[in-house]
Amino acid sequence: MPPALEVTDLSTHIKLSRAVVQAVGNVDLRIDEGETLGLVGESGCGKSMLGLSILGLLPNGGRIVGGSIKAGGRELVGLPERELRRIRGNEVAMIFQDSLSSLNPTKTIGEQVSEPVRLHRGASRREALERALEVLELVGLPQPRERLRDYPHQLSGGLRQRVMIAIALSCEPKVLIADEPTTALDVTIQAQILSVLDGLRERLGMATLLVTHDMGVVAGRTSRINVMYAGRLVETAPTERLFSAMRHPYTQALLASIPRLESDNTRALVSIPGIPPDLTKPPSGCRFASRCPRATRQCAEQEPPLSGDDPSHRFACWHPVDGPEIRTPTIAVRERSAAALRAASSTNGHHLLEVVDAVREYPVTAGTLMRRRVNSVKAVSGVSIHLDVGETLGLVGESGCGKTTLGKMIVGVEKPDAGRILLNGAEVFRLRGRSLRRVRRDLQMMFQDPYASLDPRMRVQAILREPLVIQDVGSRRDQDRRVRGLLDEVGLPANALERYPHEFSGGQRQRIALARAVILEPKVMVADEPVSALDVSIRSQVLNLMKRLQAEHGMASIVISHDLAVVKYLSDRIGVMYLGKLVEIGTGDQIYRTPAHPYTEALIRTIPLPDPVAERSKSDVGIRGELPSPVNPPSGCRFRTRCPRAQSRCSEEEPLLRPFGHGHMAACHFPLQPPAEGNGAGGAVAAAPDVSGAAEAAT
Amino acid sequence: MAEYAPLPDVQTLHGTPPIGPTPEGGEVQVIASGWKLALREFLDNRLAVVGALVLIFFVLFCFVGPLVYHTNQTLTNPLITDLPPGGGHPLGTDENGFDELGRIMVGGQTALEVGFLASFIATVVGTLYGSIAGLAGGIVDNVLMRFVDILLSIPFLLIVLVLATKYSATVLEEALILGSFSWLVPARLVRGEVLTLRERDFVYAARVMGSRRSRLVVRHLIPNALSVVIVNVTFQIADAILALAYLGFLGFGLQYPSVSWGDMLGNAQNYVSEGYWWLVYPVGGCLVAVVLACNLIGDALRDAFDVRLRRR
Amino acid sequence: MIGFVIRRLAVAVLVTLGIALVTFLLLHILSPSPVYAVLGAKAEPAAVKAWNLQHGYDRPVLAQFLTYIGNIIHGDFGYSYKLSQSVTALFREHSGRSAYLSGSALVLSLLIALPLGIAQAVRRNSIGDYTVTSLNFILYSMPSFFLGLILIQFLALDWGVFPPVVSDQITTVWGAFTHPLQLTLPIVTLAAINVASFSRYMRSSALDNLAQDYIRLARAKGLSQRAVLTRHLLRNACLPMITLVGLSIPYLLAGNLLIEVLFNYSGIGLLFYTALGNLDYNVLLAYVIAGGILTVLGNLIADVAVAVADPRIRLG
Amino acid sequence: GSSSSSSSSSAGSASSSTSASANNANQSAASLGTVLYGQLPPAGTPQTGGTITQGQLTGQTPTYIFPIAPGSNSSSGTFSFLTELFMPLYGGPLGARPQVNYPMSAAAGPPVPSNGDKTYTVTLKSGLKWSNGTPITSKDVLFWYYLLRAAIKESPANWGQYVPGEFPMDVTSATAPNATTVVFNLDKAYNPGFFLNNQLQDTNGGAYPLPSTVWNVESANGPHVTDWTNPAVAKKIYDYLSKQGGAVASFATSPLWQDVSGPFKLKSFSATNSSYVLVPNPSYGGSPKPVFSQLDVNTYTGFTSELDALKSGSLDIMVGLDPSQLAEAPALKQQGIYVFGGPGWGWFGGIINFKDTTNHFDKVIAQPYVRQAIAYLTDQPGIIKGVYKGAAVTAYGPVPSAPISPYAPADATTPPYPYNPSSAVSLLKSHGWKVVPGGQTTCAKPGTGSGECGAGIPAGTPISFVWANQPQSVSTTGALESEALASEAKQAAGITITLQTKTFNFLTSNYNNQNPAASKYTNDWGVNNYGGLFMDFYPTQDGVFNPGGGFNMGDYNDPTANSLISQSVFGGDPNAVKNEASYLTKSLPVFFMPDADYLLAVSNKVGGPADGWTSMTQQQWFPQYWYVNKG
Ligand SMILES: Nc1ncnc2c1ncn2[C@@H]1O[C@H](COP(=O)(O)OP(=O)(O)OP(=O)(O)O)[C@@H](O)[C@H]1O
Ligand SMILES: Nc1ncnc2c1ncn2[C@@H]1O[C@H](COP(=O)(O)OP(=O)(O)OP(=O)(O)O)[C@@H](O)[C@H]1O
Ligand SMILES: [Mg+2]
Ligand SMILES: [Mg+2]
Repeated sequence: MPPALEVTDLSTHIKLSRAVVQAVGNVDLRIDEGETLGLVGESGCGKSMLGLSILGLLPNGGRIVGGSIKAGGRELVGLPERELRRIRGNEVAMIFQDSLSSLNPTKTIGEQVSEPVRLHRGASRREALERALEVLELVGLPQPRERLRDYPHQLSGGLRQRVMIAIALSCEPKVLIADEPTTALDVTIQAQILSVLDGLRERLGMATLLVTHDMGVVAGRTSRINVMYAGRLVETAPTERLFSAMRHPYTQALLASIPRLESDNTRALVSIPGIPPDLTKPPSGCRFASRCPRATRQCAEQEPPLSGDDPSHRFACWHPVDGPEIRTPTIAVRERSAAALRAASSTNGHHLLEVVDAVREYPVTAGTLMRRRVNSVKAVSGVSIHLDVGETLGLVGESGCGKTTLGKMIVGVEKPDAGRILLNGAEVFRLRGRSLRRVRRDLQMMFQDPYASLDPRMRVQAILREPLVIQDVGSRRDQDRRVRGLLDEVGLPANALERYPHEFSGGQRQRIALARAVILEPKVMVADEPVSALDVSIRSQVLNLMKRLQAEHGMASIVISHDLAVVKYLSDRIGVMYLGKLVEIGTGDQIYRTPAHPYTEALIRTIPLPDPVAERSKSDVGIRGELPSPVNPPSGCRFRTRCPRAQSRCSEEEPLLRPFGHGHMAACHFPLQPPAEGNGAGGAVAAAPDVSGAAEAAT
Repeated sequence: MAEYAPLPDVQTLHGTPPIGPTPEGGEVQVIASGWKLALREFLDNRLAVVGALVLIFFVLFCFVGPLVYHTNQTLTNPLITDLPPGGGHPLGTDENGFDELGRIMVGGQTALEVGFLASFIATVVGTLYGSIAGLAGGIVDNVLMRFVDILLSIPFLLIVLVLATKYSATVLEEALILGSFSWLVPARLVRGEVLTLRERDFVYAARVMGSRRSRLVVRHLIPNALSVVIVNVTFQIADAILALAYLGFLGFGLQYPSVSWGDMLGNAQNYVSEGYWWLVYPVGGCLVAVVLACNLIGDALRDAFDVRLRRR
Repeated sequence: MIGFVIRRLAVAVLVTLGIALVTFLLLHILSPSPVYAVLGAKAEPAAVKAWNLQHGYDRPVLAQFLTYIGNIIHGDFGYSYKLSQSVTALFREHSGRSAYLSGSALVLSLLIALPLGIAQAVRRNSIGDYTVTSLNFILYSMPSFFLGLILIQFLALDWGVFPPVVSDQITTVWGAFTHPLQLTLPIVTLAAINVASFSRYMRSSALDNLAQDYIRLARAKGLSQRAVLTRHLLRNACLPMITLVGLSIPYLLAGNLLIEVLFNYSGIGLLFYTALGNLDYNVLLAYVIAGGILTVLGNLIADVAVAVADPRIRLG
Repeated sequence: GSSSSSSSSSAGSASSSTSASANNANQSAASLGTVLYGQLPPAGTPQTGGTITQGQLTGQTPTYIFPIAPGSNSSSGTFSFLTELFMPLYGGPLGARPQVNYPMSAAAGPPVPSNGDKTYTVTLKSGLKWSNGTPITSKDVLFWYYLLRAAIKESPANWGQYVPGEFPMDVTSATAPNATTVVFNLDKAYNPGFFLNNQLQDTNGGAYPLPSTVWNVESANGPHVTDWTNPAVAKKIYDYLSKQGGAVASFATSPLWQDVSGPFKLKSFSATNSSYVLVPNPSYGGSPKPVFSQLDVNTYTGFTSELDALKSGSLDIMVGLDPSQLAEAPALKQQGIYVFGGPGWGWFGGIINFKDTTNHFDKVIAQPYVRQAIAYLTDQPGIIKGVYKGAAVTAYGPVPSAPISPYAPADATTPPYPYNPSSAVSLLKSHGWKVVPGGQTTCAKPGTGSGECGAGIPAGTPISFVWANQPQSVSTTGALESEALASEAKQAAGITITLQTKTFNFLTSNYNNQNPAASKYTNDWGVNNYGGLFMDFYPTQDGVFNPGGGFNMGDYNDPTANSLISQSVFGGDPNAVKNEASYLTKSLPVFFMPDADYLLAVSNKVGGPADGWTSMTQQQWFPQYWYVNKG
């Protein structure tokens, strides 16, 4: 019996107006019935093009230039369009990454799901709708019958992704290509979607190609994994083997560069220097050579073939490594500078930064001339945190829980509707004019999207000097000197000064953004999702850099991320937010090892680990259901609608933060561990948590 | 362990000898600068290149042409009016006895001048107005934009007639007239752009640094809104030249001895049916060609700027 | 939705009042009284004075404006001294014809522009696309009267295919309907210019949508190109067109001035043109106000239509 | 007659070898009383019945049907329409001649003066009938007279031709001694020519007998009243009729207008575009009587669309052509379309603003020699050829060289200041100006002595002023002739004429010193060339060039002219008006420009006698002269 899908020596090029992107080069691939093959690689390495080649849906200018694709033994390359159409959606189906733009905004869910059935099965409208209902149930869409008439925008991201899966499955395809099916989703939803996919594969016995850039995603869900780099397959192996005994230095470095929850955050992450090559003019030899520590002249001249003693584990490298265990990362610089320590002692009893009961609600308005407020988005609802000199506080939570809003309030660009923000005991929003400007110098922010936060029409020189100019620091010469010094510090070449932001890679831009944030030597830096827009290999570079700068400049920071591992790596303490509320706060270890709030615990559980054994042993998906709307948050405990432990009290009474240990607090009526003695009903605690920071504990 | 620093020989092999140690963040890939990129994208657009060439041709034709091709364009001569092409007048003569070819050159000069000037005025006024509305927001914005709505619904013809009461039709005045009603569109555009820019992260970033409002506007909002404005300028030129034709059609164009293409085309309705084709088609063709060129260039510029912004 | 419409109508009333006021003031600048236009250049001062007194043009502008607005509220748009008819009657007679002309041009241009734009987007950068784009640009860059003149010259006078001017006997919409040849040229001229701008928009809108993933998903379902275009692309690509068409609604009644003048078709545009010559105050005012109302109304209709066509938009 | 046409062509050849082609086209037709441009349609052979289509222009369409038409409805379309339906007391012109045409008038002859020109007796033709069969009597004239008085009492604007103090308010009593005689007693003596040709006859609507037994109602179904001599009753009747008279939609349906005395009855009238259809009135008592069966009058937006329609065969008679359309005349001839035209009775040119103080223009232009210099710079023959394509005649004073009128002075056709730039230059030089051809001429010798510039003109004063025209799209010739003059004045004599475009209404209402509201514009204009003036058959400039006159837009004020005008109106001398015209020709109250031909085009489908066609050059058309050609 032929494999469900077999790709041999496939090459795909995309012709642009003045260049040709060699998107996929000589790729082999084979998936058997019922098997899931993982395809991993960084952004731009050709994963999607590979998937699209299989379906013959390449973008304009795209063309398969060689190789063969066989589905169930039938050659697809060169098949007339009419024949191909019969296969698409019927025998081979595909799920795309972005569920919002992948669903037709003006057609109902029912129409869209039933369309392939009508097309391929010749079913009547009614039969097709019945079938749609069936598959929607299958993918776990709640109340599918009611949803048939909904439009895509009425569904949350997770539900839309389920609809996408239902569309793909409606004709029971033999091969399913899932192109980053969870990338745009929160971890909690990602876990749900992945388990749906997994369950369906088992039930329907499809061959699945799971495309992702996240090693954690493929760890638990695949039997074999192909690693792609710059259009080439660099390694293919059974999942466990790949994680435990990879041979390609790229695979090895990729895995090592991922921050992990259980790892020691005092050590630097392994990072891969440089950036992936440009596929319009790929290097002649091994494509990884320029970033590879083991590269030799041979690597640069000759391209290594995909080979290996074991036919199930092949790799393309002249100087293969032996499993992940060879390196020990260097120890991070983690001493407080003398100045910082002096500063710490001079805060005369105040926390460096204090946020007291901050509330921010965005009005939902209607009307054209007279804007009437009809409701409000409760973005942040009474959050109190504090921060001490040199300390790093992490904030995690699902998308939309108010992290960014809180960050913006801290740096003073968003005014709280209630509550106070105090810097060194002085209320920021009471300040005016000169003193306000002076305070701004101490509060800096790094934004989520490194591109959007840099003015596209300014040169890097001007971008970096701008804070100094605004704050009127030093002479022009001083400013230039400082800019140069910092540029060097963030690891950018001097010629960067003359260039515009669009000429940099994502990682480089984030370095610039970082340099700009620290150039004023702020006391507090808020980093909003500093690495979420970056590729895995670049991410560790930036994380290392951030860690180093934090230490060297001795500033306190608040790191915001939806990725608990990133937060844990960078921070001393972690606050967990849910729907505008702080639900738990404590040191990284307290949060990770002894979470008190069920949400924290579930969050930890849903994070996909780049470890096949650990991933496979996970029994459930963590959190069920979707995040409620912040416009009408649930009464009482906001998490109760998704909480397995919820009882009637949770809907009636809002839980307050209670201590669970030294600096560890959580807001839950039914915590996972008993609260600390003596502080039972801690109403006062929530208002002014006079618990000293856990910075010392971490060092 | 430092084993992850790349081997120097690999770098040299790639033909890019590093100058000093490679920085940690990697070298900057030297891509063309923003303007160059836009220029390249622009040159890629064949229609736009044609447009640019046409425009250049007409600028030369109108401004350099008269230096080569000398004709009387000031003293009317009733005895040689409306002559058909031929005999010393390759395009015939017009109703004043002026050589039509020379007239087209003179008329082109003013058409281009008025077009450029009017679009400049409209752009400056529109940009200021739009950015004030966009920045002020709230009720001020609402009032300002409703005013624009109101003005937009009043017919051009009526406004022209009203303006014509105190108007003596010089190039400057004509440009002012056209500018004074065509600023509405750029005002809307710029306001929209400012509204989106206001919410962009880099503006927040500048605010975090403590930037004053004036600096925000001058250093960030205006330069970034500029591409919208620049694109609009070319369309404005096209529109102004077209509007000149309508003004001419209504008889409120420039006055003798000045003339613009619009004025020359103004009597087209009579000329066509009377067989004076040489007074209509050549000048009409020139006008359409220049307007077309401006439109093509504007379209290509918009695409070019778009691409640059898309490239993240 | 109803609330939305009511609120928008309230804004419309305000904007319309603004339009009326601005126009009123403009006309006042033009000439405080239309008396010389009405009585002629040789009018005796005594007659001028009497006429102004009789028609209220001796009062302060604002008082005149308030009276005017008061009359409008009672449905009285005044009287045309030159045409000896009430403005309401004039508009009643002329608007249908204008609506027919612009309406059929609009429908015709949509029928052409929508498929054309999509075809261009699908075959972008092909010879065909370039040709159509260039043609569109030329039409778009042409003064409408110039295009009309060329059509008249060649199609009507030289080749005699169509009549050069609309016959005077066509005084009703029905008459226009039963004599299609008569109105061919004006409709074609108007439509050609509309097509030029519509298909440009349609092309770029279709391009935007073609780049969306849902098109790829539709292909991945195995739909044929035609089915992808008709079932998925068309509706989405047309959404921005709704607004565009909404914006051209004012022309439905206000009529296309130059075209009506050029083809001797007495609609509202021509009425306005004549009124300009005569300084027929009340006709001018009514025209501008009607244009303003239609603009606002067109926007409103477009908004509602978009909301109906686009499930993502809810009006509240 | 022949002398006038030859002098016209000699005027043409005086300066240049112009008018060669124009002369060929010009037809010397003494019997027609005018110089005609082009070729009249041949008389042809009349056929009984058939339909004729005539064009009219938007904006000049009839808007009023009641013969006491207010100023607001004084368009040539309305007056032609009225004379088609109602028989005037004194109709005209006679062919192109500005004289009463008795065959189509209700009066049998001119009013007979008595009592030292203070009493006038009008005698009606006998046997005239309304279409309902009742005879037209002197009562009907009185009925008109009383309604007219009521109208003017109500507002002077209610009758287009009313001049304060003149007819009918100067009538102390009007009586009808018998069925065909009406006697008007006036409060002062009037020149008989003036009383007939300016008061009872009027190009802007004169006297009409009105059906006093039909229209004597105060409301739609009201009773017929007889005491309409009572002003209160007359007012009520007038109010009702004038309201109905403007109700366009009911023109063809209202029973009021079914009773007519003119050659036609109204069959239908479109309220949409004012197109209308006429059919012959069998009881018409004038002559000639129409022989065709229907006249369709269609409306066009402009000359171009009208000509297009003519060419495509959907139109037979086009009224009004733009001179620029003349180039097509030969091609039209091939198609059997005759283009012809003739000058109107009136004068054209730039009205001088004697109050404009900009650049001391008021003082400069007050000097007769300056006006003469500018007249010397005006190349009328050249303009006629180049701008008017030959379709105009020279005009150097208020009375043009054509058409022929018994009131035209002998010197109307001799230019006192013929085109001669060097005369202009030497005239200026001799008055102390430093003439810089192509540059700016300035006053070098201020002072009032001989050889000096004149009173109130300081040294260095330029001759520079604004000359405002209508848009070229509206009046091509007006703009072009101004351009020719401006070009010549600059080039030859260093006089700066700055051209401007303003709308007709703006020019007439705001560049008008008689309008108190326009005082803020007084210094904005030097010359207002909005067009000119058509005159009554008796061409006195009363109200035009005397102080306080309604049309004295530039405040011309010359004591000699004032007394001459007064003579023309009130004196008994039949030659008074000629003296007046001679003086004004020399004193140049305005910058006279050529008198444009009114042009027409007629398809050979229709024919008619010459008088019918020539009368159309006076913007009056009498369709009763036309017929469909046989064959
Ligand atoms: N429509 C397109 N036109 C031209 N080049 C494209 C197009 N789409 C992708 N490419 C190029 O093809 C190469 C492979 O892209 P592809 O989308 O397959 O990468 P990917 O591995 O799926 O990345 P990601 O994780 O970002 O989705 C990249 O260099 C990309 O720039
Ligand atoms: N300017 C705004 N106007 C209205 N609502 C807003 C605005 N900014 C944020 N919100 C809403 O406030 C809530 C919190 O937003 P916030 O950006 O703080 O969340 P977040 O935790 O940073 O999410 P993410 O991970 O997606 O960045 C969200 O529901 C968001 O839609
Ligand atoms: Mg991809
Ligand atoms: Mg955020």
